[in-house]
Amino acid sequence: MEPLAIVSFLAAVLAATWRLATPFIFTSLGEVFSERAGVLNIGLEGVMLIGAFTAFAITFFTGSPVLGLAAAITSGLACGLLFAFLTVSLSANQIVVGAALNLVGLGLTSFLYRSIFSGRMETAREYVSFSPLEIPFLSSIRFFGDILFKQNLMVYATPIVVLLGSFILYRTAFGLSVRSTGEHPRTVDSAGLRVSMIRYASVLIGCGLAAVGGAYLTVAHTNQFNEGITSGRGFIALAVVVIGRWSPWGAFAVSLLFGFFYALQLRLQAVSGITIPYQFFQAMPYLLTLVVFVAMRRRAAPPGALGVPYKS
Amino acid sequence: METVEPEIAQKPPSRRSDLKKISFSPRYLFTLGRKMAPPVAALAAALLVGAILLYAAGYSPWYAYGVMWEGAFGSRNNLAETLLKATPLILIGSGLAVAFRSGIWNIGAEGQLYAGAVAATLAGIFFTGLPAMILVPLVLLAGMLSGAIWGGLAGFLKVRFGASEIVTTIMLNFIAIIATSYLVTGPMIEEVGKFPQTAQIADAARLPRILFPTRLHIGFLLAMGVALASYLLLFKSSRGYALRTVGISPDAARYAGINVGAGLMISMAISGGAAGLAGATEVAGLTFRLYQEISPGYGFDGIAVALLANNNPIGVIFTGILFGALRSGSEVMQMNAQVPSVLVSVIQGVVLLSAAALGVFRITVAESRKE
Amino acid sequence: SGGSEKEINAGVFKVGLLSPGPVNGQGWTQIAYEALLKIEKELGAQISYVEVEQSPALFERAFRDYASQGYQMVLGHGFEFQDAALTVAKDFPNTYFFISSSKIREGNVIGVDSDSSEAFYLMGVVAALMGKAAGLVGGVEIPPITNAFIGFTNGVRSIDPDFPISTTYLGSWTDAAAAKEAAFSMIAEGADFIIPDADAAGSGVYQALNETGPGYWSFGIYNDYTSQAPNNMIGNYFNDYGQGLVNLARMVKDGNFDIQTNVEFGLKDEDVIWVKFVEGRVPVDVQESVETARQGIIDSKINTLSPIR
Amino acid sequence: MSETLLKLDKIVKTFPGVRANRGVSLEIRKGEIHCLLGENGAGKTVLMSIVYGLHQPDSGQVIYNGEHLDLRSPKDAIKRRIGMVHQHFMLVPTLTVAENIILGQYPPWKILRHMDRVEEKIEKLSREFGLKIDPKALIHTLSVGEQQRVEILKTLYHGVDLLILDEPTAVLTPQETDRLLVFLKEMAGRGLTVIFITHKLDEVMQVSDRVTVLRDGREVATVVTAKASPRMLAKLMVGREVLLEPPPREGPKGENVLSVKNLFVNDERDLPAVREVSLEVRSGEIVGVAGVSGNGQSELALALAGLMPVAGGEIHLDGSVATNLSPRKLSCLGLAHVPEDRHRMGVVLPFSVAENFVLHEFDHPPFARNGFLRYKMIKSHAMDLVRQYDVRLGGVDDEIVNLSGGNQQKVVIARELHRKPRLLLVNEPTRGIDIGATEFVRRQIAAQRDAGAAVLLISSDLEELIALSDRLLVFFEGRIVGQIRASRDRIEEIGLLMAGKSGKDLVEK
Ligand SMILES: Nc1ncnc2c1ncn2[C@@H]1O[C@H](COP(=O)(O)OP(=O)(O)OP(=O)(O)O)[C@@H](O)[C@H]1O
Ligand SMILES: Nc1ncnc2c1ncn2[C@@H]1O[C@H](COP(=O)(O)OP(=O)(O)OP(=O)(O)O)[C@@H](O)[C@H]1O
Ligand SMILES: [Mg+2]
Ligand SMILES: [Mg+2]
Repeated sequence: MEPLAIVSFLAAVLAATWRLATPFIFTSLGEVFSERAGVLNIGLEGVMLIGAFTAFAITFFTGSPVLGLAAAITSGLACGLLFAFLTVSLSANQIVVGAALNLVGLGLTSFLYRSIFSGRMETAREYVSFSPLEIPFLSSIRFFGDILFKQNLMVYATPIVVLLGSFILYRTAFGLSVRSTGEHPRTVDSAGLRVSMIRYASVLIGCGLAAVGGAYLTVAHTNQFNEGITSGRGFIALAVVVIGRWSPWGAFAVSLLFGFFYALQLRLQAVSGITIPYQFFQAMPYLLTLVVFVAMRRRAAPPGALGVPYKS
Repeated sequence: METVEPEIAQKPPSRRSDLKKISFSPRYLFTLGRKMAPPVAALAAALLVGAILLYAAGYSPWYAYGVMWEGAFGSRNNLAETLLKATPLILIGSGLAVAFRSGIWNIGAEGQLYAGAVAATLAGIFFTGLPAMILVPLVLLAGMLSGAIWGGLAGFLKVRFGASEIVTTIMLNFIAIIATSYLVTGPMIEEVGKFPQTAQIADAARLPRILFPTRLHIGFLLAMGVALASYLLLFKSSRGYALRTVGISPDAARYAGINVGAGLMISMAISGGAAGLAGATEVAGLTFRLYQEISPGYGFDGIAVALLANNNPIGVIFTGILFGALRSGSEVMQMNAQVPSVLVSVIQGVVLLSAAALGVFRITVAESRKE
Repeated sequence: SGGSEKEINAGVFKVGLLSPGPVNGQGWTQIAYEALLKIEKELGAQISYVEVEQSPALFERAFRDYASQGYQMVLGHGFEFQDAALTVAKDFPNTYFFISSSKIREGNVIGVDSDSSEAFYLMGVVAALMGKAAGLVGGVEIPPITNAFIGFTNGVRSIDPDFPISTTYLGSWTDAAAAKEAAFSMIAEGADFIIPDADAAGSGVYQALNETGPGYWSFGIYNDYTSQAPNNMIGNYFNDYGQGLVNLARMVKDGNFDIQTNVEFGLKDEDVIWVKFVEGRVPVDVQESVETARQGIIDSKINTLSPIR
Repeated sequence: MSETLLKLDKIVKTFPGVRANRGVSLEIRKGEIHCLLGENGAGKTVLMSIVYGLHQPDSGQVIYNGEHLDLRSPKDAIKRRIGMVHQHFMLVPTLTVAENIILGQYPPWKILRHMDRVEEKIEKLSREFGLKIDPKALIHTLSVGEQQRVEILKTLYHGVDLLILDEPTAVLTPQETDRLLVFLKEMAGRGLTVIFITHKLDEVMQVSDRVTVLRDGREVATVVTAKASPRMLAKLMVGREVLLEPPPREGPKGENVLSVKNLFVNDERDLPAVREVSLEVRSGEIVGVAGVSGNGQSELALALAGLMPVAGGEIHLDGSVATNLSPRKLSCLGLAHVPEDRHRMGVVLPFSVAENFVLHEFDHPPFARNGFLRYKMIKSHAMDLVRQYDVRLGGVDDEIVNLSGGNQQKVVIARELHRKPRLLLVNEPTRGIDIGATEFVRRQIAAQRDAGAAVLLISSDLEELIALSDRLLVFFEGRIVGQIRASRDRIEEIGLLMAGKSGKDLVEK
């Protein structure tokens, strides 16, 4: 390829990267908070699905993706409340409750989708979603402008949300208490803070953002719901948190990395005349991510009290 | 503890002392009952939630559940189908119980099941000619080994590079499933028809059936055996003592002269092997050939099954059958009451949730003080 | 359960469906479900369906349950149901087992295939005449999909041997987001005709075109999807599989099912498979070449599945 | 200074299965240093946790400055200028000193600008009170002593009238201990009131104005220190005479059991921790290792026990090479090891006491036969040892976590000693356990010596070293800087060596 072609190729792939990374960014950022507070939530997949469905349903009936998103967040918070109540107040095993959330998320959304939308499949896909909006001037930059500045609101939001998240985590009293709770809850307790409150808050943030990540799929990236539309993204997000060393910007970077591998494999498949079996491309994102992870020089240790319920 | 059931008393004395601990003496049944009480309550709660959903969606809960019960236990055949679904769950669940007790979070049973299914199929296709006496064990062994290797890989990455098994097993799941899809659409695709499926395995490779005319095969007995073995391993053997020590406190384990790395590898291999065995029994017992989606998520249900049993392999037998019954019952429920079978996932999930709420999974002081 | 119901519903015409996925998922699975409803409506049959998770282990059981409950006709909606049907069929000689997208015929197990390759051949012709490059987005690599794509390619080649075609498989029937990005990639690669065959995920492609704007074309697959990308839809490929099955079911019901081979719907069955262009999108000359191709196919002068070098 | 600051009235606190406090009453006067004495599990920590708001009493009253206190959480205590330094430090290892100190100070939404000002304030305090510390340092990089300084600074930063210290000296070196005691007296002079929990009678005598002795959840007496003697206190505590000096060795030293030549060991961060150390321990003698903690003693112990790789040099055990052998092999060669960190290494907390007794031998006969555990054997074995070493517990099936530290330690000692080791490696054998237990443990160690074992004793308690050892090796920065006959009148010198103060190394036989 001559340079020009390469540039446009890159630009296109990068744009797709950003779009594909967005659900991971939201979800993993949230999980960073709850794991930093010592709560491991493997139920992200389920929460994402619930968020995705709620956003879809509400948008479908109200015609407003904004309302849909708000509803999704609410549903996520509801999941968080349940999760926190069980794991924090009743100190139930976090893995158990997470696994349960996955089951409920899949079953409930599918069940409701059938009960509410059966027979309406056609209409069900016709509503406005967050559509791409052009940023004046910037969007007219050659290659990149056209692509990097013609995304939808939720995609643009990602760096801002991550910035905010990292500010809260590292620059506020709340963030300090979150980081302490995940490492050494007894200390937090003896400092007169309520470990349970901090964990509730962090879990709510986690599930809320996971729901946003799910909602993105149904009201921004596409405008439709399919059963199991998240197709494993919740689990990837879980891995992203670890590889991203439990830091907001780390999660952001790793999400983009995975998104890039995914965009690349789709693009390579699209290049006509390539005869390699498509499964090789499909496996690429997971394989490369795995390799990157294993090869990583400095891997951070997980929060000291991760997964351990606290009893004063 | 002295009341020993006759048929156990007949066992050779040497093994008796081991077996007695899990013999169904009244006292054991009593403690068992105490153990089972909360899960039963959890199930009740879950069914209630399900009923509410059903009612809200305009179905008759009574009728639906009636049909579901029928479908799970109503006839010899339905019972067999329930046990058939329980088989892979019990296999996977017992393996995961070992892994979880050793403090390693193997999320990769699904991928390990696929690895096992692939190897079993290969064995079943290539080694025709061999008599069943040899071929059946060979096929199962192949599945088990390849599952163990796929799981052991994650164990190796953890021990050698300190790579969190949660990450590696998740990735290895995706890779195994995609690889299978490649094999059945490419190199291993059947000659005739050219559908994305392998040729059928040799007749001699198929698991004998044990309950005519149903499809129930010895895989089920195998699963019970594996559960029992895992139980003895974990709680009655010195190896199990070592694994549990590793799971609770690696430092104490090293101090005790236990090889922690080996422990992790072993438990990953064991749980992987069990999952691989599940893949093998699916192929050799039911499908007789490999497809793209050989498992409807047994690997993930297996996690729930193990946890619901508080990582006790004996408990896994019960929780496995429970989940199996829910699944097979729900299919019939859909056929005859037209209730979407997805409802079952909700019920299973709520079973877990309420079990958690009822504190089935007790938290020891140690955990709560561990810092 | 079987026993009791037999008495109750003696004499009723009962049709069962084994669906490989959610019956309300768009595309493939939906077709069978609508067929079932149609059979219920037009023949007053008692219908029932079951979504077997994608696990062959469960198929045999579902077949057996239906047959033992006296269902006269059971449809396994996908080639993967073939083995199970063959096993069960022996024990239930007076039940008809129909298997979608299969070419089998053994006693009462009958493969039913609606050959998409013919319709896709026509789309190929249109693409080659009107476009610069084509992209095909498939769900999973299975015969119905690969055949359709072969048909498309043959159609293209019949016009322009080196018209570029690229193919992408998502490895999923539901991941619309991936489908959308796949379409974007193809657009970036210069394709202006992009056609999905990916079940529910497929509509991600239409959304991509809709966002990219006019000048990029696609066909609705199995149904009218014009509403999803009003400016991009050049036509719709209708596949009223349901109608075809109704025709078969009627024969079964009236006890005069006398077809000796497997069943294969094609452009020849005009009430089952047809392609309809959106008003004023296709120039007359193109329409004419399409028509010639259609005739050629019906008179089986053209083999849409002829292997591609 | 007779005015009452804190009054505890019939405090009762029970935990599931345990009655920690059974109606304790107690008066603390403004400006006094008040010691709390008592055996393990006597209820000291729990009682103080109640004053600090960590636990709420089932019944009884806390009266502070004449005001009725109903403390829901430590916040309330901190608000009333009550500070507590916990036995297990309450510090987040991954955070800086400053972050740890302001933790919980501000409302959640507060934005933490100006950490620099916080750090200034901390520096000012540390200068004012002579508690040197770098506010920017990460906790896990600090020595135990420094960490304790941080704990104290925390309370000063919040402002404190009543300071509670739970076994503060358990982890300190003599120098650090002296510094702390001096500091406390000085603070008391400024009007600070101090409650001081310890197991070491000499400290009590040295620092306190009054002493209260607790026994199984009740106070048995409160006495003015000036009118008390160690013997009497010990008697009050244990209910009988105690003798902390075990009988001296009878019988001659034997042959070399352990010999170490030019040993080098690196710590986790791979920095040299033990440098060119050579030493010998002969059968029938106890060699003590003195040193400020963090000078390589822990690494030496771990290396000898096969738990840390040897970077250079040689270890010989009974003549055979023991360099970089696995713990398993070493214990076959006759090594027994009482580890420093009981909770992390010595015991498996959720295991039963019986299971803990076979931590090394779980797969040997008689406890295992062809791969299977034999619980009958394991239990009877446990019962024997529990009887021999009088471990106080409900039953051998109890989870060991529910034993008090002293009894946990007895389990470890029993497990290690009953194997009749050739080389006994003991690290901090009596840290944090009461004198009753301490006396017992020391006797057992001496008994091993008399039975012909070679004993290497590492301890931060100089008293203990002198009471038990024949020779003392003084560690400084990973090197042996001195070898001294252990005796009371050399304490000065030893202290100097430990602080690296003496010019030249000093060696004597
Ligand atoms: N959180 C708790 N839950 C249950 N029991 C407890 C708890 N805390 C303390 N105990 C029990 O209460 C009793 C008193 O414990 P406490 O810690 O006050 O003893 P102590 O005097 O501090 O002993 P030590 O000298 O070893 O520190 C012990 O038997 C202990 O097992
Ligand atoms: N949450 C708890 N549940 C049960 N027992 C507890 C709990 N917390 C503390 N204990 C018991 O109370 C004892 C006293 O607690 P503490 O924290 O003072 O430890 P300790 O006894 O002093 O042991 P060490 O001195 O080694 O820390 C502990 O050893 C432990 O056995
Ligand atoms: Mg204490
Ligand atoms: Mg103590």
